[in-house]
Amino acid sequence: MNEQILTIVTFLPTFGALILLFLREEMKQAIKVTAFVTALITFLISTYLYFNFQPDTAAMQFVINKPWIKALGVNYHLGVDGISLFLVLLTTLLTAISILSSWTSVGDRVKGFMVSLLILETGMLGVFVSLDLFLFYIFWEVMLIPMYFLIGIWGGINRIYAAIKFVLFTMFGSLLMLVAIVALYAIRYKATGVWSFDLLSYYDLRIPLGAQNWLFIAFALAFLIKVPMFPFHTWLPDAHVQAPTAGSVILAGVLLKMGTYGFLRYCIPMFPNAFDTFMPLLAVLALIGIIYGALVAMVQKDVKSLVAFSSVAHMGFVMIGMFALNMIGLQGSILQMLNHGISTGALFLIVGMIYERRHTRLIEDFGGIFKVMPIFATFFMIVTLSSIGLPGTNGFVGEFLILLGTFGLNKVYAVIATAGIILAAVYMLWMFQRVMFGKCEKPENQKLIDINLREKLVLLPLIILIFWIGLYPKPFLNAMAPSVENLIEQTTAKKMHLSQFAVPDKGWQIATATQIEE
Amino acid sequence: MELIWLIPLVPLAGFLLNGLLGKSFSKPVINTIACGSVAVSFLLSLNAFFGLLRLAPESRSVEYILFSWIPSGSFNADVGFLLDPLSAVMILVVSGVGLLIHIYSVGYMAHDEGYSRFFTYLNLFMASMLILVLANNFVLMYVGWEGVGLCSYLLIGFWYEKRSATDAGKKAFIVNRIGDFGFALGIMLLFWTIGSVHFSTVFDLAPQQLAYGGGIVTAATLLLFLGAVGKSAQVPLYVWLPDAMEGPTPVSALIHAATMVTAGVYMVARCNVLYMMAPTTLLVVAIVGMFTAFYAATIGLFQNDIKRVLAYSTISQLGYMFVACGVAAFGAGIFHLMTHAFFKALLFLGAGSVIHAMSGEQDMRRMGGLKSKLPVTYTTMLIATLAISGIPLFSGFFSKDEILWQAFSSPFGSPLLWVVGLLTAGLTAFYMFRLIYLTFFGQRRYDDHVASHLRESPKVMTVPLMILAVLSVIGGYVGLPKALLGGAWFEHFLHPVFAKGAEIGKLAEGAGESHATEYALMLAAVAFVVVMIFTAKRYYLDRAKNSEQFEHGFGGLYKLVYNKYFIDELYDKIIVNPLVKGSNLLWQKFDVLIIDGFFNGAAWLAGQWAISMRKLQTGMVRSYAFVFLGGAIFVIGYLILSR
Amino acid sequence: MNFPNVDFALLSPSLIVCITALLTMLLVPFLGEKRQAVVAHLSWIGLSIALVAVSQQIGKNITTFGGMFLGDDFSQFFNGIFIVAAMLTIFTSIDYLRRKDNEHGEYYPLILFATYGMMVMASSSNLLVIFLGLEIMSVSLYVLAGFARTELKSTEAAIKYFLLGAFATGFTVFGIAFVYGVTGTFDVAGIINAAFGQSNVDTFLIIGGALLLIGFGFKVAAVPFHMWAPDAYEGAPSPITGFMSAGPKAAAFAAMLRIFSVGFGGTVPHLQTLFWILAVVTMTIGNIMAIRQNSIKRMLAFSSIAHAGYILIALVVGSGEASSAAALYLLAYALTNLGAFMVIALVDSGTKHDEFTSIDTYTGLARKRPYLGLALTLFMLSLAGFPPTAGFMGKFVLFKAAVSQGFYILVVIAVLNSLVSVFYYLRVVVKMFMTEPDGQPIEIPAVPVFLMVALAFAVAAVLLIGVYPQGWFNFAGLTILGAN
Amino acid sequence: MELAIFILTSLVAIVAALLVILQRNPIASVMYLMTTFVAQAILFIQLRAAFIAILQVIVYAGAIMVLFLFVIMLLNLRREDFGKDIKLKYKPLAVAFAVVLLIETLVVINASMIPALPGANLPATFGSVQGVGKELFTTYLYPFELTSVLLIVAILGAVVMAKKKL
Amino acid sequence: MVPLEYYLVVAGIIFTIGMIGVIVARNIIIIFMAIELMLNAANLAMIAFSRNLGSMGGHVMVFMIMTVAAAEAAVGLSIIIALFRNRDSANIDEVNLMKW
Repeated sequence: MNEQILTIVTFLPTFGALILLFLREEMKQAIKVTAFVTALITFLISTYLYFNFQPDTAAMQFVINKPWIKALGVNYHLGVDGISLFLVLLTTLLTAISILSSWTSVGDRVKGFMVSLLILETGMLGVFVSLDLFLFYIFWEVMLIPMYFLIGIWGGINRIYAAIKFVLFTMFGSLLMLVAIVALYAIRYKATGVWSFDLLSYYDLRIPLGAQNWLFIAFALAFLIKVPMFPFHTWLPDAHVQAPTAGSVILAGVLLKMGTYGFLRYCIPMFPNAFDTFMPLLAVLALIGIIYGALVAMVQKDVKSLVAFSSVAHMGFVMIGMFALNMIGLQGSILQMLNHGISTGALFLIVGMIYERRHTRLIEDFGGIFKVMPIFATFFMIVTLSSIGLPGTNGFVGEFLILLGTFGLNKVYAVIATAGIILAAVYMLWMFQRVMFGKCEKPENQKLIDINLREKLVLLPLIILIFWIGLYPKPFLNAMAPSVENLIEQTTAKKMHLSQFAVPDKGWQIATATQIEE
Repeated sequence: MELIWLIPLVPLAGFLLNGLLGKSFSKPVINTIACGSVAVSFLLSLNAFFGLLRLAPESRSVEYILFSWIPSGSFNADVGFLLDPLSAVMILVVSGVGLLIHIYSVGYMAHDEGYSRFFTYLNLFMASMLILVLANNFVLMYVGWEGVGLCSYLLIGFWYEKRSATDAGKKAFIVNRIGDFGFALGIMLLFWTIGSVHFSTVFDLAPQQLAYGGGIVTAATLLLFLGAVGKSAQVPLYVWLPDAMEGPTPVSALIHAATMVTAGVYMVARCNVLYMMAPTTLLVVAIVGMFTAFYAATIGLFQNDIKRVLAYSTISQLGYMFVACGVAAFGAGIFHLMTHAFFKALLFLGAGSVIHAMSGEQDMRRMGGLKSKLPVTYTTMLIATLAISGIPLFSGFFSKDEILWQAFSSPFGSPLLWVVGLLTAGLTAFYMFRLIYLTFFGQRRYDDHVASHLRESPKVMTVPLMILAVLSVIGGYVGLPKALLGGAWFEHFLHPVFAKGAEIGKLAEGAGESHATEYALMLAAVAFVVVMIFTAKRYYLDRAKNSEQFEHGFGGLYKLVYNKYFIDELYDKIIVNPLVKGSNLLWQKFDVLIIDGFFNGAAWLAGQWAISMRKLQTGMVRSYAFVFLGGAIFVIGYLILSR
Repeated sequence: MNFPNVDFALLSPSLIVCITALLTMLLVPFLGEKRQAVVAHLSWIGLSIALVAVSQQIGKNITTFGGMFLGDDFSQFFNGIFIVAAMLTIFTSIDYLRRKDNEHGEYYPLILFATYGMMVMASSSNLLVIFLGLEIMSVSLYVLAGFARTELKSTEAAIKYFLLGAFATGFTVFGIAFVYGVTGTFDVAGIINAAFGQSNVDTFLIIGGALLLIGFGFKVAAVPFHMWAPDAYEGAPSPITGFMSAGPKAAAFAAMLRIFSVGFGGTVPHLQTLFWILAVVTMTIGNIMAIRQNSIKRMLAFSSIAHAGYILIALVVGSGEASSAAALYLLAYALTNLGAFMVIALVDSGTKHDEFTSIDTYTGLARKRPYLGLALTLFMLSLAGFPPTAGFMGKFVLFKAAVSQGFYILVVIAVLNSLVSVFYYLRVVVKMFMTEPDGQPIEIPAVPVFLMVALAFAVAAVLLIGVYPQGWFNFAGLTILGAN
Repeated sequence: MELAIFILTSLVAIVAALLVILQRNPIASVMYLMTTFVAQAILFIQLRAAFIAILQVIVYAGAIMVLFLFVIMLLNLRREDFGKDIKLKYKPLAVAFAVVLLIETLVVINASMIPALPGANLPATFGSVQGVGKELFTTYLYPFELTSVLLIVAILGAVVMAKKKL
Repeated sequence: MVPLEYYLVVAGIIFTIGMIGVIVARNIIIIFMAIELMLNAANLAMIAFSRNLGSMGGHVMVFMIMTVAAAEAAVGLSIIIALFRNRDSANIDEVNLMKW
């Protein structure tokens, strides 16, 4: 079971998608139910990971490692550790939720929609559980297409532009990453004489400094775009605004995490010296992102693009916390990935609910919704507060740890980042005020019906998580602690080793260095 | 005392109960849950207080850790509570005054649509405030700190259909966040220098690990003080408090007078060890406090909104408390905090009673002569006014006098502080009596419609008023100074908390000037206050018709003060507007034009290139052959030339 | 007399194809107008036998005809590509021709002859033989391109293809003359002997190489010798366009790899630089030009130019690994492109004359025919190099070969180019899935059985190569005889 | 003497070639082309390629050119069809290209270091029908067979394209 | 004996003329003839090389080229006929239906 579980979790959605292909387009209800049940079962099975996770070890767990393309050294190598565990769970949960959330909002081509979502889920899960560079890249790209369809087919008016922009931006980074992966692969071959993509072995690979920088740039670019970090963020508002609710939820909830996760899993441990070199630049970008995202979010007229820009700011937090490379910052950063997935996912769900009723997302079209939809308002309020990091909610724990970690790295960074939380309150509350408060003067708003049971069920798990992580984050933090610690140790050790490059412990290192640097 | 964790949790339970199910409860159930939970808290607080009294003074510090909350690497924040004299006083004040206000609200909010919502928020506030004062570490305190901020936001904007109310709520939250920004950074700085966020550890280790008056401790205390400035509405972050009066009056009484706004003072007192290590910060605290006290008092002079007067008065009084802290007289600060809680809550509730009776009218120019119509309200409010003005025998006299005396005599004090304090006290007396005269005396200035509804508030509202009135009188006697033959019992009780700080600041207890000086100063103060009261009487009662003339007689000064020094407008102009405009610029110009423009431009360029390249594809074989030939020439030529 | 030994077993694949072609050709006049499809069935049966024969020859790596015929794995791999391409083309054509009212049996033997020509090209390192194979292939293709004789576009395509092809032949022949003049032989081995280890390779040899490069550059449609491709692709009947983009390109590359990677083998650095330039220019111009095309066939023509640019990377690198990578790439490209053209042919066959080749024709296609839309999407993604498709695998091995020889910049340029390509490939997807037709959507015929089979095969193959290439392909490098 | 013949025939070949492409009348072009071919045949003989020279005259100048003539007649092309220059004015550029190409040719030929091999000791059969035939049926058997396929394809193709009705 | 280079120069010139002919001629048949010129030039070079090497391979090659030329002529002319049937013109510049 332990060996198969990840395969099951990863490919169960695809299996469900295949089943869907056999259903006729007219059987909408059956399609929805099948899709939801698949996603739900996937989620339930994935909780097995949580309950059987050994929190006291940094080793990869539930590992499966089978040769796949032997001649290229590609292995089917999956596994999770404390860093990826929760992202996997987040993915399975959010997919199930987003399917449920699209129950009535998607009427056209339901089958395609559900198939896209499920395949997307496989892609995302694959990214988080792959321990093989090749496999990782494949999943990384695989998830692009269903997302492209989700935006392009079921999106808003400007969906095609947004979809293409999304794909082109992401591809730009990932193609460069592909080159870097291949280069890394060649370096590894020169060093050891074996063609292999095994990720874990790359952690031990001592990559010459010159090569590290280039490879780092290529990898980092792919991830930065995905995160997205200033100034590569402009695809995000478009994609978010145009995407259907489920698409936005997945996009914000999971896809963006792939960038930060990639940083954590690939960029930092593989290229620690390059990371050192570029860290200040990246940190500045992250800080700009925090402030910039918040400022621009403030003046948005569309709720979705406001949330999109807030994502830029929030992901800036995640990045800066990661750069601290200390226990607190990293744990905060990982936790904040979850938090952002939960909170922003919930925000998009909420925006989607009201969009379904009003078919507008412009802030000025609302006002006074509090009165007509009190339950909705309460959910909205909680999520808003979570998004601005109010203590007691998940956002606080993550942000506080991040800021604390960042403070340990550089006080100025911390001060700027902390200023970001002021701005977060400004734009979120202002938005909330304009949407929910005031007199309900527009006749179309007065007739709004409060959320129904299904919608409550959609939001409830996220609300529970908001408070769970906010009030008792210990299980999360403890589970990720050994892996994070290991990551830090490994990275530091490798960095130290390479800084003393003059005394290598193996001859080939010098050889590779000169080869690469010519 | 093992039950102290229940003190915040009971109101929290009340919050959950009302919050989740309040819709389906009837009003009595709701208020029973709400008031009941606070009553339980109050009883538990009393129990804790007396439990504490039974202990020896040195061991009056009990910690109870519920669970480890955020463990991450070397960082750990518990959900843990600390009961010591300081927090004991605070929980008593908070739960006590809170209980009274809860009860009062039952009457005040009886006809409001959002009845259950109101009590839900109120209970949440109680929980947060109690967490704030009971926390045993900075982070948990921060939880309460932001929690009360949230409740303040929710309650100010309680009438959410009113634009000004929601604006005010948002303003309160954001301005508080600015303070929290400092507070959070202060916590971080402490963590990274001392390695812990637990009060006991930090205060134990700080004197050993940090240099006295060093940069770190100064920075940390200043950052923490920024938090206090925000929360306790000191200059320059006071702007939210007057606006906060948009909320229901019980809220103003509870949150914006008695409890939440004093959190800053509490926090500074709690961190007295750190503050004593940073004399520079103390000086800053004292100056900010004194400036705020005087500044707010001047604004209060000519306000016409009854609640706004009280709001500025609150700011001013909070300034006093900070002065106390700034001169290292934390005990005096807390003492004033407590008495202020009583009489200011009373004033607000009284004002609420007036407003209630006046069908929501808040402008004092449309009141007058209410004395006979609202006897209980009048009496109790008068008592509170006397207390706040510092009339001897009332509680305010003792606490305010203690602060003035400390400001004069403490090693950190100065006569200048005393002088300004004295002026402020006089101004306070002036505007408070102006309020009394305008409201309760003189001729009626309201219309018949109001008159027809005018009657004294129900018992559920007046009883809390009376209780508070009693407290406003006797509250001062627990801290009767030695000069007045008291035992300064209050300060003794608190002493263990401040002992360490005192040690660091080398404060000898009871040192300083002789009683003679103290008497002289006291007398001067009282005299000045009385003069100011009579001035008020002269212009607002005796010559009530000319009062406007009197006010306008100050010319530009009046305008300045009446418009609150145009600070809101200034903030709008230099901060808010540029921010919005700049952000719009960033979005429209930078995001859309530059970044997107760059990428779209690249795409456009490729497209243009394609268009112009297409021209080459003429469809004519000869031109194809021509290009082919060109290529051939290039290939051969290249090889020849590079041979 | 040194009459050469002939190993008929080794020749069997190409012989079978050739004999099938001859037989079917002879059969055509005896069949009635309505029964021309018989030829098609005979043809694909013959091809499948040939495919079996190919599989029997794998791993033998021997030569016959005095070394003029090479039976190495490299050639067998390419033979496989050609035969599969021909089969898929035949499957696509059966219904297409009928719908276009152009059902003439000569079509199939021509395809077979073209296939035979390609096989000859790929199975020899003798310039003379390669040249003849090239001509057999080309002559057949000229006719096939103009097979819809009554269509203006088709004859135009034929004449353009023919004139420029003959023009290019002139260069090829002149090039062979120069190479022969220096080495005294037509075998590529002669080039190795003359060039390898020489510090100063004779100018004639270099110029001979350059002329050959021009000639073959024409066949693979490398910029600036590409001008014919869009017109010929657009005008030719759709199945033939698919065939042209798959088979001849592969054959020309097979020959080029033999001549340049094995023959010159990097001994002339300038030639390598030249290839570098050509690769970059070809992929860039191909991609840029494709952006603004409105005809899907024309768009794919430019895309085919761009792909030629990518494959030219293998020639820049020049290693055996790169040659094998190019082979895999060509297989992937052939399958993908043929698959795409199956859909295009189907859409195109909706009318008799005015062809539905504008991309706008595909507007809303996926709504009516979702699986067709998905199939075309898959092919577009494979062309763009998305995993897990064959196109990705091809790109990957190619890039691997280049990167391990240190050609980073080239690979980065290639990668940025594929980014551009994503844009126009996805345009088709956008049309199919994301837009709704303005007026009356066009009628798309039902998918005939053979096309269905072919389509399913192409889809499966594209996915299978993408997901599990192990076993299909020897990544360690195909055996290439003559390469040391 | 040899050189004189060479110069004369090559001049004829070159001038005739030029005239081929400068004519507007295709029939005249065909005639000039034949002239070139014959001139080249003489050069072939000089190079001891007797068989090829014969082929050149019989097959090329004879058969192929007749085919050309035949088609021209068939289509009844008139020179008026080509009277006006359409848009493209390639001539100056064409001249420039020609110059560049010639320079390149000369440079290449000049730069080559191909040794003049001892061509005097050629076997008697060199270039004869017998010699070439032997080569064709031994060493070059495979390509020879291929040419047959090529011709079949050509026939098939010609039939397909030119038949009035298939 | 005439040196190899001389023959090559002649071949080169004729080849060039052929190439230029393709560009300048507008009659499809003349273009085709220009291409024949190029092939002939190549033949000449081939024979010259053959003579220089003393190898018969060049002769065989020329034989093949002639076959190819014949084959191309047959197919090419038939294509021209087909084209002519469609448009009644042999002007290459008018064959530009497909472009851009």
